[in-house]
Amino acid sequence: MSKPSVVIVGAGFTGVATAHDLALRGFDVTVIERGDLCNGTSGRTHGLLHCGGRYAVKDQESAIECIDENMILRKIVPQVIEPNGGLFIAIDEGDLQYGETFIAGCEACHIPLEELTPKEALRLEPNINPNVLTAFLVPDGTFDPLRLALSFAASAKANGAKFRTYTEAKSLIMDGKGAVSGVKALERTTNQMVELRADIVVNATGAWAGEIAEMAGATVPIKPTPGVMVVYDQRFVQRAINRLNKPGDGDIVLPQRRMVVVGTTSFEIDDLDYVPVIEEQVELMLERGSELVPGLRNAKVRGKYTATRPLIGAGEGRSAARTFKCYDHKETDNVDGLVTITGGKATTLRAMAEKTADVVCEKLGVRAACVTKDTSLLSYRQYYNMPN
Amino acid sequence: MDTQHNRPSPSRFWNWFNPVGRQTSGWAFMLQRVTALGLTFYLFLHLIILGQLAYGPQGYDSFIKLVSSPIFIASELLVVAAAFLHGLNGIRIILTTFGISVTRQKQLFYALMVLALIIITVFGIRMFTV
Amino acid sequence: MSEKWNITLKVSRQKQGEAPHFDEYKIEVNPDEYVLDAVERVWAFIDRTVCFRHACHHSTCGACGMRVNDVEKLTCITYIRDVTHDGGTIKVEPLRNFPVVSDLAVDMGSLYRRLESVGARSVLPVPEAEIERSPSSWSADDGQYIRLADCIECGLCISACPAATTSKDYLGPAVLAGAQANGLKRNPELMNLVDSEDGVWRCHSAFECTAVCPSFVDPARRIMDLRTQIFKERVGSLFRKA
Amino acid sequence: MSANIQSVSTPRSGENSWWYLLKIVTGVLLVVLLGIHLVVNHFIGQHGLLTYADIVAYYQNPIIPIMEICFLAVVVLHSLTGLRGILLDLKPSRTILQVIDTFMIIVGVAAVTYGTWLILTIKSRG
Repeated sequence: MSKPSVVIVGAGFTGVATAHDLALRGFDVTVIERGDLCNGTSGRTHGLLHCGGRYAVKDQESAIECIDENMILRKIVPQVIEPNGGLFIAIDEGDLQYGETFIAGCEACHIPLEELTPKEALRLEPNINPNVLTAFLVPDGTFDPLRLALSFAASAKANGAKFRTYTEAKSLIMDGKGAVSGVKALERTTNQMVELRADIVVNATGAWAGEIAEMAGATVPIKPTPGVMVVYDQRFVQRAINRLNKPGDGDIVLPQRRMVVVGTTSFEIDDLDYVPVIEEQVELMLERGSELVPGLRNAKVRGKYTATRPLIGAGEGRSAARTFKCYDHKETDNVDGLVTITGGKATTLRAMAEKTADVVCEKLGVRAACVTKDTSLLSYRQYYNMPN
Repeated sequence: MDTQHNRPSPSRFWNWFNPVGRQTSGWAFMLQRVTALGLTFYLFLHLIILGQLAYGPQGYDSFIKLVSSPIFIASELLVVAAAFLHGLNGIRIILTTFGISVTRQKQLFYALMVLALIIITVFGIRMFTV
Repeated sequence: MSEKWNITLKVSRQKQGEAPHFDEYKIEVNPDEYVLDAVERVWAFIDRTVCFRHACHHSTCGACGMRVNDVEKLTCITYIRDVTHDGGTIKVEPLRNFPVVSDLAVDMGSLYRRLESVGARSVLPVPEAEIERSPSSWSADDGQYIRLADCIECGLCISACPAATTSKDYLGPAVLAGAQANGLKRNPELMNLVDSEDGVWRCHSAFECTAVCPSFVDPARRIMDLRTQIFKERVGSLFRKA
Repeated sequence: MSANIQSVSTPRSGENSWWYLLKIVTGVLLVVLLGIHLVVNHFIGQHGLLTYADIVAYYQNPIIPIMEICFLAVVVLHSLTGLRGILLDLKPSRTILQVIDTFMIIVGVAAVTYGTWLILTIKSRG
């Protein structure tokens, strides 16, 4: 009996993690990606390994996902993570007031908290705003986006998954009975069309999920919402510094290698493929970021970029839930053979993959348990060590 | 896959001498390599020519007369120049190999090259005026 | 309002089985955008067949290294303003010494494999990162912190190195730097790897690696440090035997 | 950490620290010896050493032939190891490297023998 086959469209975080999960569960997996790994939203994430604190008040489902997945990723892929924790700091009275609900929210989501006096906070992080009123120590972290994806991809490859990069899905192959049975794709390195047949096609294209689903006449309620990030050339802090307040613009300063990344904003766009950086928002990042880390004002901008979040549903920008959804289009649009996974956050990539693989297994009647929680990932460099 | 043109290959040795887009120490490398090849060639030429000495004074002195024309003196100066450029830049490479002046190797290169130019000028004046 | 420049992007093109050539694209850009943005604009608005590698857009992943006007650059942090002028041209080519996958995208496999072979660390304790220009004030117990290594494995140094251009087995600057950062003392088995024909002696002090390194690694300094360490060890062992 | 290190194909020791040390030691000696050689040949007397008679006279000082023979040996060593280093950049196969090495040894020995003979011949003309 041949293995059940799956084609995954998109090699961002969800795509590679789903490939890893399905490969472990014995599927014949092929991932296609129009560029190289992680060239869309995933590559451009700011790299915060969320502890969930950011969502603990308004979006506890996401918060719980974050803290659980945070702990798992630290264990299975330490080679791409700066596991130094984070601080939520209060600068003004409004922040202080938010503190109460924050504590309650974190408790409800089992996010470990340690309250620090301003003095203690400044001893840990001397470069934060000296006027800090109070601070909470949380288990945040930082990761390298590309390498996180490569680690999953390497592990998937080791279990037989194939990665066809620079291969762009152009249309879905329909079997004549209203079900998807494969993908027609353009191999961009040769400019030739290829046909890839599969029992199930997984649409893991994040913010682009609507475009792929539409090829089968299905819909996904996706609202692409970009944000701007600015990078400065000094590592001012060892921990992720969050503003102790409800999520807003420029309220995270994150260390990464020798830099800090300040993010982010939230706006809406029409054209997904190129989102320019809005200069006014760069100014805003400096203004808001320097409230957390005043030294930013004397630092040099090293880079600025936008990334487009795949938000689900009707919520406006920041009020939208940050959780993920897996759609079996048989149920939503009566299109069989197509599953879409989107929404979510980088931190929850493994959980998104688990959910997706569960749906795929159920659809194909495959009984195989998810083991990714306890499977250490290979070195990201192994991705290049294995033939396709 | 026809990607040979961009892989490392002995046939791309001309890239050693391609100065486009390169910077000070890259030029120093080219200088070192060009002078190395030139001086090696000259060394063996020199040894062969000095064989003339074995044939006694007539042969050698008439040969010297032949090479006393300005063109030959100029090429001899070129050899002297190559020797000093190669030698002084070599000192920089040795120092940096032992961790000395690594962060200041560019300044060291300029200083040594100025020194080389002074020495070459002195030799040039001497060779053309006597 | 942001400035607008009209520039020509001259992009090296090559599909598999074809000979490389250049295509020119006239585009309007903001000079304070980066070269990578210009390439992405070409892909998004003019020519969907252009292949290039990119991911993080902020110099942490090392995917977007290219040759820009004949110099190796990490294109996500290279301002258009710094490499051309209004009405000017930017020439973009793939990195040298790596097989071309297509157009500007190269296969970095050899570099990643070699980095793995010397055990180059991807994360390391913060104090071991050798920051010369450290932030004004650091806390006393920074030692407990882990950070991602400086080297982002972008391959610019391999492309710029004149020795790597002919010698396919030369470990190359990034790899030797990785070995140095990993430490010969901690990993004595690295000694035979770096003290070899394809190790530190293939370096001819062109210092191009350090000149193009976008990420503070200073590979040339690390190669020189390895040489010093090797000499100490080799000469020292003579005396120990005696 | 060392457990991570995979075995890679053992590198060929076509070059190592001793080869390099030889190159730089001869290099340092050359800066001195070649300096003397050039100064002597261009700055001694009114015109430098130009005529046959000048050269023969110069070689009568017993230090000079010794120094010149040393100089010859050092310069040949430096140039041949240097040239070998450049050829190694071209990554020759094992066989070709053996041919190169043999060729280098023959040329080196021949050059030094020939040069020594020449120096002694000139000295004997005095």
